[in-house]
Amino acid sequence: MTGLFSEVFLSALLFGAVTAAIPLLLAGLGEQMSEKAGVLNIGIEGMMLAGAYLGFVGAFYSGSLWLGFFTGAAGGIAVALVMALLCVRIGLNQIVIGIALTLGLEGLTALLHHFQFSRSYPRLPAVDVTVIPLLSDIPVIGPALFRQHLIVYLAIALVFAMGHIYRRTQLGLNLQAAGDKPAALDVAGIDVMRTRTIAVLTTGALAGLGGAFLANVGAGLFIPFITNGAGFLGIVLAMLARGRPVWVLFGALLFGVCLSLTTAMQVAGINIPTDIIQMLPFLAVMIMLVLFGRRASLPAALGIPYERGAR
Amino acid sequence: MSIASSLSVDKRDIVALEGVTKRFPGVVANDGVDLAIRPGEVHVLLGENGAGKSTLIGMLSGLQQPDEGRILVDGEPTAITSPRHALALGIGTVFQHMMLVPTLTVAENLLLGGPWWQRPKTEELEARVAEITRTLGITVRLHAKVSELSLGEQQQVEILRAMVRNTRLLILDESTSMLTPKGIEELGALMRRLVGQGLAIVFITHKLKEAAAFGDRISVLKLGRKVGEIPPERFRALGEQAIISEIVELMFGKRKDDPEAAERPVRVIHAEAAPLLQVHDLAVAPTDEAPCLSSISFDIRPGEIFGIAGIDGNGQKQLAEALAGQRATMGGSVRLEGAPIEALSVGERRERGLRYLTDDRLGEGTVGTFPVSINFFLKQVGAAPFWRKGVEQRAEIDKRAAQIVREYDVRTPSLKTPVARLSGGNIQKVLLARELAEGAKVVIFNKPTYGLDLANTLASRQRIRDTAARGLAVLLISTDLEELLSMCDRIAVISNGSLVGTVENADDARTKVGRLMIGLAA
Amino acid sequence: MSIETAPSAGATALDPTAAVATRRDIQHRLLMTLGPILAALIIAGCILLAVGVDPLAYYGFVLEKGLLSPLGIQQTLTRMAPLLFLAAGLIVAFRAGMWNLGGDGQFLLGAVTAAASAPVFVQIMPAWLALVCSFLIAMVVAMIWSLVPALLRAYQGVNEIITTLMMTFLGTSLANVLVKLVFRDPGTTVPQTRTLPVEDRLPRLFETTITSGLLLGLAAIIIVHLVMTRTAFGLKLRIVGANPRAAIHSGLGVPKLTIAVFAISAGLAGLAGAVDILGVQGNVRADWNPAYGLAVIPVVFLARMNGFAAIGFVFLLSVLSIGGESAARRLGVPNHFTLVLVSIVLIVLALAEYIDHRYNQSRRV
Amino acid sequence: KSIAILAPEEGTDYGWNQQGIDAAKAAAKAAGIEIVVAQGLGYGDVRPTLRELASDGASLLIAHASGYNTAAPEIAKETKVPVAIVDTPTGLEKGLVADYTLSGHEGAYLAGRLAAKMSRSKSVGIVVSGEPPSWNSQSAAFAQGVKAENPDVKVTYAVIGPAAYSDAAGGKRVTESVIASGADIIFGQGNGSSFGMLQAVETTKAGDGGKVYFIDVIGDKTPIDKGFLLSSVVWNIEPVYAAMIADLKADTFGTKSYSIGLKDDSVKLLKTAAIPDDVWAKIQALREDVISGKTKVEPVYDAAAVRALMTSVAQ
Ligand SMILES: Nc1ncnc2c1ncn2[C@@H]1O[C@H](COP(=O)(O)OP(=O)(O)OP(=O)(O)O)[C@@H](O)[C@H]1O
Ligand SMILES: Nc1ncnc2c1ncn2[C@@H]1O[C@H](COP(=O)(O)OP(=O)(O)OP(=O)(O)O)[C@@H](O)[C@H]1O
Ligand SMILES: [Mg+2]
Ligand SMILES: [Mg+2]
Repeated sequence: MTGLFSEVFLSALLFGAVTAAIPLLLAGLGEQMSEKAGVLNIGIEGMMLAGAYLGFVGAFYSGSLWLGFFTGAAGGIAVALVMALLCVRIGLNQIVIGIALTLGLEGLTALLHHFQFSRSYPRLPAVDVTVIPLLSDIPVIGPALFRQHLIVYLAIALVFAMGHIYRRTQLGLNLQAAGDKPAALDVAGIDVMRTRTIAVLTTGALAGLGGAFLANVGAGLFIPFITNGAGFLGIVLAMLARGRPVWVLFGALLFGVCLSLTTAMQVAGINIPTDIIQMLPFLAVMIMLVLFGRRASLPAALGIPYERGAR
Repeated sequence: MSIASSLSVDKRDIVALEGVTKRFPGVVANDGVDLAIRPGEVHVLLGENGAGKSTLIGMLSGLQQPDEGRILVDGEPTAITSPRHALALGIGTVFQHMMLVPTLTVAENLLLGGPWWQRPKTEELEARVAEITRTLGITVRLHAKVSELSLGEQQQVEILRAMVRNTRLLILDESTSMLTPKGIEELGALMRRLVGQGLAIVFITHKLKEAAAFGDRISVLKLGRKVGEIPPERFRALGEQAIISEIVELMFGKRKDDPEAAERPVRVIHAEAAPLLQVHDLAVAPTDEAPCLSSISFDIRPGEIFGIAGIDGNGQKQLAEALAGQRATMGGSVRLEGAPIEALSVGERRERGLRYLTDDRLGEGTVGTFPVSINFFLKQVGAAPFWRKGVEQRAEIDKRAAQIVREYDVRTPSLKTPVARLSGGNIQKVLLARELAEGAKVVIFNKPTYGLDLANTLASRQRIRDTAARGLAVLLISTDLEELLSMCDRIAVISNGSLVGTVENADDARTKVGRLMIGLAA
Repeated sequence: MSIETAPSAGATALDPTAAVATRRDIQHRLLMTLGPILAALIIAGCILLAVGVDPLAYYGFVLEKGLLSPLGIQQTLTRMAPLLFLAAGLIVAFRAGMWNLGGDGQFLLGAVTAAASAPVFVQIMPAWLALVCSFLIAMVVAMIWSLVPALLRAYQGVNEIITTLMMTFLGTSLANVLVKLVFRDPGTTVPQTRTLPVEDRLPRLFETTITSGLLLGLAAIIIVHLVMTRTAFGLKLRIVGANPRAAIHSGLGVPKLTIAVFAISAGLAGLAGAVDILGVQGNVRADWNPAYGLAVIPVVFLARMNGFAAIGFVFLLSVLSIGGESAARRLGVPNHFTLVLVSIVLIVLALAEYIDHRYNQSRRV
Repeated sequence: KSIAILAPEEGTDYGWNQQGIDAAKAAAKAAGIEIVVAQGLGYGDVRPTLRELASDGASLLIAHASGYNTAAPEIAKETKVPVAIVDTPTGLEKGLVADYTLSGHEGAYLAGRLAAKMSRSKSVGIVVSGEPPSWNSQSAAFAQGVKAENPDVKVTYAVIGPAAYSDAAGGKRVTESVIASGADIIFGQGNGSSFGMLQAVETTKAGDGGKVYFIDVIGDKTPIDKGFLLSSVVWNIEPVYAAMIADLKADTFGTKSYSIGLKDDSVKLLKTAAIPDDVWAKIQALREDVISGKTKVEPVYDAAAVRALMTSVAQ
């Protein structure tokens, strides 16, 4: 079995890990933004599905992946708009609306798929990659990491952009205040509703983009329920990351690598039930929580709608 | 008549209220209030708890809109629609409840509100803060997390925030309640300097002496209505005592001399009586927001009131929590009636008769969304006769609650009202009633009268004295030296987590405590 | 997650107007529930029209097949049993401020252990005792499964949303592993547990196909409601939920209460799994996961964690899922439409509750 | 009268559900009776639907999913309406319960022979989205076919994940990895996720830069093929249903298990343009051997056994 682990295969595994990680990363980054601003966004799975569906529709009919990413993000924003309206503006329960949106979009996208694609199952052509000179020549790692679609690099750049926003801009301060003590932000003259709305819409854009990536790059097609719980994983990642975008990246990669590990073990002919291998990433995270379970540092006002002057 | 004169729009008014009315479920918080606020004046707003003072300034700072009446800014009728609008109009407010983000630094809190796309302009802020603090004579630690600051420091940050924003009208809602006498004096001097620079100030307090000392004009609210005003001309013509008695008459309708200077009744404490509470060498580890406590030792005998003085944030809260069992200790012993209790839980200590009245009413003292009635029994859940075999006896609870409400004069629309909807002072009464309930032997009071109006302050102090007179041991933690001097038998001073000295409350106690507080030997 | 006191609650029992007030209150609540449902149906109807289906026919079938026909109502009532247990478990957790989102994992493990034990027990003891023992095992296993999140939350302050979600992913996989590798019925090629014979399952009610699990579920949720609203224990949990610092200050043993909450909540979820298996399914197949937990969460919130209201909403959910499937088949709409319908109903109900709340507040001035 | 078929997903998947529903329709049409299709029912509790269909007067309920084989016989006893279930040969009951255990393992064996003949890299892959018995038997038979044709051809086996039926992205990712490990023919089984496998095959080049081919199961994806479909192990369930209807009429329902196989072409290998005629001819010859019993293909249903087999052939 030694011969199995050729360079090509190893880099394909790594490539697969990255491809699987990107939607989780985008969802996690999005969720993190909402949570920072005090909105527990359980509807992220629905936003991803909207992004996946519209992203695919956009890419398929226009033939342009970029347009697909754009329509996907727009789809996520559209769902986020409903969430922002209901949960931020008028303060409905975030969990009820989040779950309702997820259920609704599961149904709606499946319905649309049924009428539109269930006879033809259209698929997109191969994705063009942006090759980064020199780096892409490194054995194994090079082809896996530096021959990706441009959007992958952008997603990773986004991690650092988010870090910058949170630590170095007024917006970062506003977001944190909106999550920790919205009343203080309000009396400082910043509209809490607007801040939270911006956060939720950004979440929608990122989740939609993640969904579009999943459909267009990850799968190359759309089928019902394609996200398969990726949104909920995004919520877990965001909470584990405690407000740090880099940790979302690490977490997403951990899940991606575990998925590839499953494949690697099977291809190597190691006979372990897949159910057990599938438990690995969750087990790893649980063990980390048991060993290093520090005090949770979630925003104080997470999940609580803000109403000015209420007491 | 002064009220009539303020009705006509005066060009000198920065802000004027005309017939402003605000209703909440079950109460009319403000009822046709007229008010004129002028530059160069400290306008003191007085009134009992729940009179509607905070509601009034809530409307000035854009948190709430009046149901009736109008607000004029610079003579123009203006609807102040949001805090942002209020800030733009030059109205800066320091609220009764802390309005800083605890997880951000002081500098970041001050920067909050800038254009969202910008980098926070820290250098600019530092320069501006340096300039302001120089003229105001205060110091702030710009790069400390707000959660690490004492309440007093936080209040200074809030005042500073108002100043950084070029405020024309500064509103201070009970800003002195957390300050030491020296801090209050400094704040007074600061206000004088500010009005000297042409600012207008609205100053809310329950302490009549402060009103008399720092004010130029006084308005008194009662049950949401404005019941009187002392204009500057009259104010200057009267002496302190005269002003105070006039205020008292406006507020309570009867003449009385300075009510705060009540005589300390001479109590006889049997020196040989065994101490009820003995604390020996108590130590508590430091945390992010508090210093460590080390070798704290004192005894309190039955009937004695033992005071702890000190600037806020020197370990008072940690001491109280360690005694109540809410905070882990690192060593030392605590004995109640001679029996060690340091290993007992909060509930067990309470059962033995140790009571703790917290200073954090909304944070831990009450469950804000629960009805007033239930909050009376928060520490007795499951106890007869309010619960029988674990089942709630609603009639029993309501009966007793109604009784307490009457006895302690809690102003609440109903027993079912969520306790957080009450005014600050009335929440405090709920706590007092709860801790003084039957079975108490040792009671720890942490700032028991903070935020209470005059009548309630006096009533509460009397209750504490009565408590001691019944033979209970009382530990009274306060930042208000007057209060300690008027109540205690002995006063210890806490500084940086240890007791730096204890003095008998005799004639020279004020100077001795004062010396201890600024780090000199008594 | 605040506990709202009802506006009419001011009237005491002695007050002669109280009865009138409650009747009007009930009328009002009915109106505020049926009105929004009607609105939701209209919105969903527009979607149906858009895909060329007659909404009236669709709703006709939903009503007939989910509610009005004898067969339909029996199916609906049977479907409610596990949902009621789950709702009861969530009420405990949510009132105590713990976000137990791990219901599905606890449900499945309860189901698997009940399915594994019952067929063995019936061979060695009377059927009723076998059922009782299986219920107990399911409950205990689910409780143990909740121990990790409970301990982490109680003593380490680790947020339970993360841990329960993780445990639910793990529990789903573990349930599969158990079915495939440990409890597998050797008699079938399909990986599933041994089947509990129909006659050994929970008895059916009267001459119908309704499982007596329904009664157990109703009992569970009513008991939970009464405990949470009328007893000292319930109040303690609500204090922990509404203000944990106040709970510490009041001398409540917060860590122990936290563990108790998780145990009760998970235990009820485990019972939900058991009642579904022992009452209806008879066995557990590999990869079976009805994901009831997710659907029940919004229901519990809409009911404001009130047990009686939750019963009503669970009933509604069951009618929609039973009737919706039938209507979709008859009219050629994909079954996925039921999801859309449920989603719209949830959102409109939430909106209506908000409007009602607003209205009440302005009226109370 | 009428018959009803219950399927877990929509009958538009070019696979299990579509083959079942289309076959039931055809059989009903041939017998001149009405057909009711209940599709997209999921894998949860189907008792309500079974009861309702029974009460609506169906005279046969076809429970077309292995997940329904506990519920359907129970409802049959309760309502006295005959049911047909899958994967339960021991569950027969006269007049009430019939079983049709479908396995395309004979066809999959031929597919394995075909793949081994056609593979340029001497390496083929099996990708599945889950491990239900009917897929297991085909995976195993495929691997046996490959080894029988040429023991030097490497077989790689990968499961996307438990219950990853709709994980199209996972299907694509795993397939790409398997291709990277050297395979140039993929034998794929999986509902929604099989479209992801197909996409991977279409967009990934084999190690030698040439095309990777896909061998499908159960359904016929020719209508949506872009030139990468090598073959498919197509199941034709219509004869089974027709036989059931006949048995029902003859009152012999529930006395035998129905199955499919190469013999009557109810299992057959799909001929596409990608298969050279000489290869096809050899495969046809092999088909005769299987039918005549000269070549024995034993089904392996158990997931652990399949994995053990794969480990042994991987060496
Ligand atoms: N948001 C609100 N909702 C309901 N009632 C309110 C609200 N705000 C204030 N009230 C009520 O309005 C009345 C006036 O309260 P306010 O806080 O203005 O009093 P205050 O004069 O500031 O008292 P204190 O000296 O105790 O702070 C009180 O009865 C209070 O319960
Ligand atoms: N007058 C009161 N005295 C004591 N406790 C009260 C009172 N009113 C409300 N409570 C507390 O608030 C909780 C909620 O009260 P409420 O009557 O609204 O219950 P509920 O959940 O609506 O129950 P139900 O539906 O059975 O009436 C009670 O359980 C009780 O703990
Ligand atoms: Mg106030
Ligand atoms: Mg006050």
